[in-house]
Amino acid sequence: MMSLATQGMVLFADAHPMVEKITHLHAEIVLFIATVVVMVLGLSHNAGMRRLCGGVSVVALIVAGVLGAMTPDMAHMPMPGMSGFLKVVIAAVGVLLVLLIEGTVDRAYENTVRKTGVFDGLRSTRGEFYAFMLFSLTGLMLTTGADDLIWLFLALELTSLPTYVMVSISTSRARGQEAGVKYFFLGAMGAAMFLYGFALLYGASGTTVLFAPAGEVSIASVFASNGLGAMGMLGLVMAIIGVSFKIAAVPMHFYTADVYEGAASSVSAFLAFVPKLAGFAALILLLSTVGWTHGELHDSLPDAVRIVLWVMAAMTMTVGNVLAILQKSVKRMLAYSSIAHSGYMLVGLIAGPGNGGLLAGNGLAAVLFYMLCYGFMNLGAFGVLASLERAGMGGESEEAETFADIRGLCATNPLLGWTMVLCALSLLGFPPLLGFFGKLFLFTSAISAGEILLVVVMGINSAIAAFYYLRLVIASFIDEPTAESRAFGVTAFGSRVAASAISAASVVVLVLAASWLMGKTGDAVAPSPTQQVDLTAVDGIHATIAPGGAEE
Amino acid sequence: MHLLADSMVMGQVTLAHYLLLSAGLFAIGMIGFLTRRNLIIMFLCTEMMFQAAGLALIAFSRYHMNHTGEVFVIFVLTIAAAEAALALALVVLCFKRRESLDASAWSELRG
Amino acid sequence: MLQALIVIPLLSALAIAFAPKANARVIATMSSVICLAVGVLMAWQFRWGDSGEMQFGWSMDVLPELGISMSLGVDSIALWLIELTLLLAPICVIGSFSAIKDNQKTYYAWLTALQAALIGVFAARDLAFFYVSFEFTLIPMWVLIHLFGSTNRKKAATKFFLFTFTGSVIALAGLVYVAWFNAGMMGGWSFDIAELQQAARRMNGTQQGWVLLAMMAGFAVKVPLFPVHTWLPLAHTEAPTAGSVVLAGVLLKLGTYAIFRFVLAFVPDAVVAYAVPIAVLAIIGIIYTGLICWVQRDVKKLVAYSSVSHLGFCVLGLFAINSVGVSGSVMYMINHGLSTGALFLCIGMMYERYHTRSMDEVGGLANKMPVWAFFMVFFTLASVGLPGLNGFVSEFLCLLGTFQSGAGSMGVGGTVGSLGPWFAAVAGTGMVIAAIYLLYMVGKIVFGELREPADYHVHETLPIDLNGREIGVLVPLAIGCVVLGVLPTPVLRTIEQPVNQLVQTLEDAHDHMLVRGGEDGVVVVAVWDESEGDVE
Amino acid sequence: MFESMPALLGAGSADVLPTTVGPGWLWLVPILALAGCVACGLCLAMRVRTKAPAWIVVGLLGIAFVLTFMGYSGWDSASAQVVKVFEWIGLSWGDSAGQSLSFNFGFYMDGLSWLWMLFVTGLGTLIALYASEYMQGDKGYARFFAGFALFVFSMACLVMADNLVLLYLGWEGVGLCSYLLIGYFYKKPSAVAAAKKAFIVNRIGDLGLALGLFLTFVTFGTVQYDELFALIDQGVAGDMARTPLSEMWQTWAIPLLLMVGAFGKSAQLPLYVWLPDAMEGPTPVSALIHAATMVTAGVYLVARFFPLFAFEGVPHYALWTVGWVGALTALFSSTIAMAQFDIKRIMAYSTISQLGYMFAGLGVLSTVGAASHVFTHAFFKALLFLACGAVMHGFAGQLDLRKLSGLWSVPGWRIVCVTMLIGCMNLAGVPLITAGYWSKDMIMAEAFVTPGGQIIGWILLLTAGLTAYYTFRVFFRVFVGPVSFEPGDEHHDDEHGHDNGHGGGGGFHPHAPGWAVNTVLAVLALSSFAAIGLYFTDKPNGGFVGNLVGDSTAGYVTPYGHHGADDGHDDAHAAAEGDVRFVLVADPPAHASGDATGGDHGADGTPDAAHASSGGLILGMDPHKAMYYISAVVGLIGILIAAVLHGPLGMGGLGLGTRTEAARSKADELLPALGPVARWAQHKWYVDEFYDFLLRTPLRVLSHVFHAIDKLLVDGLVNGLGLLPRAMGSALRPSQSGVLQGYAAGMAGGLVLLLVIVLIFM
Repeated sequence: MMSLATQGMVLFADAHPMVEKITHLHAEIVLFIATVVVMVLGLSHNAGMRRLCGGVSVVALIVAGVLGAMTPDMAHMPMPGMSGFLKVVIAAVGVLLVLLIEGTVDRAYENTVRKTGVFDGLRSTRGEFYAFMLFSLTGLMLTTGADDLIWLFLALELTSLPTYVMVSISTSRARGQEAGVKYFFLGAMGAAMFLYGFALLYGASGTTVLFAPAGEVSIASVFASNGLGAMGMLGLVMAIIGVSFKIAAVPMHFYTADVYEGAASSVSAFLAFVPKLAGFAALILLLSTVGWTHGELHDSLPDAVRIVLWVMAAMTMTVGNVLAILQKSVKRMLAYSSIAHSGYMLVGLIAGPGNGGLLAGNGLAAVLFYMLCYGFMNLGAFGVLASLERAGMGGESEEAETFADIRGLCATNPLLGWTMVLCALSLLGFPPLLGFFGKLFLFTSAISAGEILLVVVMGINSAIAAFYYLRLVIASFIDEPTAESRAFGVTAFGSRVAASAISAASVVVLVLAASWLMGKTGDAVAPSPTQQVDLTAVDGIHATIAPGGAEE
Repeated sequence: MHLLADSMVMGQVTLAHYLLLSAGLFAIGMIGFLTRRNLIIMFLCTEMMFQAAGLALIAFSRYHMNHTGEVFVIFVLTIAAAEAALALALVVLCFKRRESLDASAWSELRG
Repeated sequence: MLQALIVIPLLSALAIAFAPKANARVIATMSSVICLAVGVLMAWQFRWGDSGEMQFGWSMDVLPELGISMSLGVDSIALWLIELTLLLAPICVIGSFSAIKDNQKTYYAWLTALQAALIGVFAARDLAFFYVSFEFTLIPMWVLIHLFGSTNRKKAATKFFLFTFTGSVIALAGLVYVAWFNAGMMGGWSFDIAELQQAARRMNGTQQGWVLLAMMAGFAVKVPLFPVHTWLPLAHTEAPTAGSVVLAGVLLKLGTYAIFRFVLAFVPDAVVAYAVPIAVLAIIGIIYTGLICWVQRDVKKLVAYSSVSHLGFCVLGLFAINSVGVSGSVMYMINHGLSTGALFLCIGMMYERYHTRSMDEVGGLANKMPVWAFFMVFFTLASVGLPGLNGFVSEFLCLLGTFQSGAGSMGVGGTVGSLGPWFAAVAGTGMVIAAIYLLYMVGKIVFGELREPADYHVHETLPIDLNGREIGVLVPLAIGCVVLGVLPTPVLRTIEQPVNQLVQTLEDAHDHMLVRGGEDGVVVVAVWDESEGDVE
Repeated sequence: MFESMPALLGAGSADVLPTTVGPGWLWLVPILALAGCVACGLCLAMRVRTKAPAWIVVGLLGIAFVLTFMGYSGWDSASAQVVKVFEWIGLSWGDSAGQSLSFNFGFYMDGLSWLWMLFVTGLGTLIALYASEYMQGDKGYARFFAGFALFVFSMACLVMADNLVLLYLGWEGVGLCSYLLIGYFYKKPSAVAAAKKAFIVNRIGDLGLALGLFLTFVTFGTVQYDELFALIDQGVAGDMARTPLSEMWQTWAIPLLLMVGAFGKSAQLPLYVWLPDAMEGPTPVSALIHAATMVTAGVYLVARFFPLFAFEGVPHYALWTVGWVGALTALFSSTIAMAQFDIKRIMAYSTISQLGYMFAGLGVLSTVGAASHVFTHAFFKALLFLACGAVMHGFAGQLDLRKLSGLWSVPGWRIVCVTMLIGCMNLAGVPLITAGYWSKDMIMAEAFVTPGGQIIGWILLLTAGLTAYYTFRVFFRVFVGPVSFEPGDEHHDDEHGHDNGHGGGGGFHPHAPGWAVNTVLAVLALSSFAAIGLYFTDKPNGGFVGNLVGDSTAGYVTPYGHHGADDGHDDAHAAAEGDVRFVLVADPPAHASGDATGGDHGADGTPDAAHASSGGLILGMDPHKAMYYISAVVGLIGILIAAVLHGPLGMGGLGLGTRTEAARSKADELLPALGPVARWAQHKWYVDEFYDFLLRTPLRVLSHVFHAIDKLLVDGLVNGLGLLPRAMGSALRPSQSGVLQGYAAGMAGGLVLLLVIVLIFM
């Protein structure tokens, strides 16, 4: 009993920082409130009110974004600014996602309502759909600021659970349910894996606190002083593997194509960004507990972890790319390419923050930047698919899906066509589009970390990727429209087109702001002052590894 | 301190045993997941994996003599409950469409 | 000035895209002519006395975080290549008037955009900007082949794209490595070519070797060098005429220019160590593809293969690492652009009339198209390397440079280097082979009894022989061939300064190697052995 | 280094000609020719159908000849005139020696250049005049003259060049013109093929020349004649250490390489095969390019670089090869000529054979003999060709000597016949009255006095007999005897639109030559006599040609050797009755007792050393004297045999001939006795077939193999690499079976694998 009381005391003693934490969560709180509002609005008998769901979500996201930008740094985190930065990114991409998701559910039902004038709240899913989406985004935001394993676990689950539902209800076709089932079951298995990993991490360190202010016990501090130990290592690796389900990395990638294909395009776009970002944020946090302070030059992860990530990265890129080549469905192809892109980003994780203090060598910044680029270009590509529909079986509209469906898009619909072309080229990493700079950033960081072989693998993979991205360009730009592809018209939901077009524009325009954005990612992953001291200790190392110096 | 001593006095049952049990549970869950075709059973297997982790957490909690692990388990249970709700809803939905709970009935998406 | 050369075509391309169809070729022509005028003005204002310095400098920070800026500037070599590009641009545009009937907007827009990218490559003073331009050339070319090529165009375009893209991504790795190395020394990232050049030279032998391999992986594809040349015949054959002209005239030179600018200047030690294997590849290319030319039935393919053979001389000259060879190579870049570009134009004109390029189907056209025949023979002779025409000067200098290279012990005219008389002698057989296949071609299609395809009928708009417009696009090239053949010295003198600066470092590297003994050389060579497979 | 050149020159021996600045207007000579080419091009472009192009070219070439003559008259013969027009290729990469190259468009005019220029422009003018009639009515009239003028330009560049690179320009330029003019009748596949063959075979030679040029540059740091010959004169390479040439392998290697070029251009074994085929071109072309001028470029090159070819102290591989190849070519091609029926081809083989004489002459150190023969040969061979051309032109392309007979008696053909006879006499070496006799003698005599040269001498002597035979075989069959002819099958109406009435056998009227043709033939015939006169002017110094050669780079050898040095010259002079100024003989000991390498000349070349040391006496006489008689006898025997075998029955009352019809002669009866040899000779010893089999076919097969390799292997590899990702994808695809448990198994398996990895590396 005594101990319990002590523990309680400790808990209460922690209450003060807990309260302080609230100040970091304004954005999440706003989103949560919006979630509730949306859920209620969705049940309104007034069609106009129901239609407000999207608007409210957008407003909430904008507010959340602004609040996120104002989030004070969390000084005890290894990267105090990351959460605030990512919240803004999430809000920005989130807005586009909301725009894209407009009209995904309830279309048939709304028509029925319009005809009959009778509304049954039980049959409407609009409210939940938006709510789930906002929930997921909330979870994502929470993930970025997690400083405790429990928090991290909950945030990750909050990100994922709604998406299971979204996938299932995004389309009334059986494929949606199949996708939902696969996603859910495999996701649960992945969750179990990282949960077990978390348990082991806790076991190894005796605490669930990932990071704490100096002088307090945290997993990071325990690992720093005692080393990982076998259990810590196993726990960390299991956690990494489990979390890599979110980013669709090999070997947890199997679900990706099926789920993306089965879900509506807009939801696929959502899946390709939100869980992926959550996964990368979680990985960054988890890896930060051991830190990139190992190896000969004190700038890499522990060997075992590094090798695991290395294998995963190489495999992920390759598997994603080679499978993407074979696809006939654009959605499926984009799904596999999404796997490949995770592989690229894993390279940045391996590179870590670098030890020269130079932004170009900062792999984590590169990951964040790439994630940002990927968010836009991927959204644009899926958005084009979501914007094209034709009347399908049973009066339900079908979205464009295969290469044949988008043939001659530039001719029939220049806006969407060029959106597709630009996004495809950017995904390919073709200069001077945004994707190229993302990839270049990863290159510089990986080379700085000495991962030259991985860079070459990445280069070859980029070339393989050209096989299928080029097909996308050929289909939409070069090929003549066919009767089949002409059957597809632009969706009634203008916001989808807008979202795609904005993404495509971002792919071009953000190049001009790339410098600023990179600076921001650099700030976001800038180490906390305490750790900066550690880094300065190894600052001199760069001079010695500079091979020119070594020569003399 | 004495709690640690207590746990020593508890006899032969040590942390290692709990961990073995939890690992076994996890393995059984996983194997079950892989071998059973029924969606509900499969879901239960994932639950088993969750609980394996929960067991480990409690054991560690005891071992480290703090309650964080136990708190964690409570959250895990909550999540598991949420997942159960989700799972059952999904299973019902699937059953409605296919009249079957066989997981392999859902393999239209592939390649 | 340089900005204008990039901006004008880009804006024109946009204008073409949005202007009515009828205006497309007008805008394209105007844009290219204005650019040419700017080019002439540039040549006028260029301080030829300081031809080794970067002039018309202009810079704008783009990504200071990565040290990337959009820096422009040209030395005399870049300027000459820009002038070549500018000269070919209106010729390509005007030369396409009758060939392109459908989809004109797309065609001229991309052709014009391509020009901007090409200028960007030559004008870049920043490595990243160079790379961006280098890569960007792919898209317009790809579109041109894919949309306006002949029967097998899709395969050709895709192969072209994938081939060069693969190479250049690997090259990017090498370039970034250099930038990283520089960052380690300077404490800040930069892609400034001059700065990187200084840094790269301080890399040790092994590092330089790897960087060289990575760069060559990209640039050799573009040149193209022997084992990685197979995209070229296909792309050339399928490309529309103007596409082939730009491809042969300028695009291939991007590879040799990049080798000159980055491989030679950045990693001199590795160049010295690798000169022999690369020269061997170049020589194999010269002879092997030369012989392949001889059995072609498709005249365009023949000329395409001949480009591979010819560019072998160019690479050989570069790796002779002496002034004669390198100057010869630079001249080769210009000359090959003129003569081979013109050959492709001639073949295009024939193709427009006969819709075939097979030497089995057409022949003896001198009987019917004497004017065309004159130009065809003229440019063939320029290509054969007939003294008095441009091809000779460059081929001669490349071979002489190769001969001199490493012949330092043989006499006062020898220089340091790793090649030598035997290389020149073997490569020289390429001269004979060139005569064999080019005269074979001329003998088939120009001379002999008139042979025409069965379904031949006179073109709706074009006369039997060349019309004024067609003559008009060929004449400037012919004049160029004669002028550069008779008076190459003014050009050679202008490139002397930058070439000699570069050669000086290469020579130092060579001497340095000798002083260090085999030690580093062995390392580099060992590296090469291990990674031989990777070069592909 | 070069700065110090004048000083060195001043201090050096007198053998290298000092240089003076020549008249600046000299550039007009080639430029006039070029202007002719351009003017003809304009005529072509403006579709001028008149004879304007011909008159332009004749006029301009005439002026060029006059200018050349003026230049020659103003030449002081004691120096080489140097004219720099502009810098053609210039480049420098440092300030010290050998760190720059500068190839000028400039001229180096010494005796050799003047000699060649005189007959090039002179003959050029004459033959252009001939062609103005010969080519009349041809569609490509202007094109022909454009090529013609361009040829003269190129030849002028070749001969006048003051450096090797400009010579190379001329060298390839004449090759080009040869190509264009052989392929003049571009509709004829055989003409196109012949043109191609000529160019390609020449290119092989050119490669040798180019490599020789490179080696020269590397060795001396310059290819500028004045600098180059000054260095050779001093016997040093161009480096700072002034390495003696006698210690450098380049000293014998450079001539070997240059020699390859000379063999190609001058149609020597084994590169002679293009010249007979070159007869596909219009006859004026054959006369000018393939008989008189271009093919002598090789002789010019060797003569020009004679100081290096005959450099004392190094093995004379090149010189020796030149001599032997020349002699063998002479014999070999005359055997072919004996068995041919096409008169133009016979002339072609005789050209090769005579070129062989010239090379043999060079090989036995008789530059004067070689140059003299070039000079005389230029006139009489041009004459022969033009006469044959007139026949061909008149008889609708008929060239078969079995189908032509007795032209003497056909009205309008008398001048052709007479001039032909003069030409034949020259070629056959009819004693005393023909220039050919004197120049040929010079070479043969020299062969006998040169140690090791006796066998060459005998070969040449034998060839002289054969030459006389086949030459007069043509004459006796075609120009005398019973009148009988059938027209050729050349219905080149579009080429000769004006030709009246040919085609049908019976109604055929030969088209007798007009004034221009006759004039030119007459002038040439007279010139060949005039050449004798030139030979006897200043005879002690080798005559006109000898004088010129003496005042050129070919006139001396090296100050260190015995050849050509003043004392050597005196010896030779005394020994040889002063026939030749530069008898580049030496006393035998000079060869025999030279250093080990120098001795090669004597030891290697002569199986019979005793013979060599005998001082080269023939029949106990000095060879120069003896040769007067021997060669005269040999030539006359040849003619006699020709008369017996081919002469028309009775033949002017001499009772020698037996031939009564056009197609057959007594020789045909004797042929079976020779077995297959005659057939082989008629088939040119199957050399073309042999080359086809040995070179062309394998190369062609190789090309196909390469093409296949390129398509299948190289491209296949690339395509395979391209397919690799696809294949990997296909291999991985089953993993995406769509079955939930399969995916789960994959995930679990991956987890286990990665954990194993961790356990390994932990």
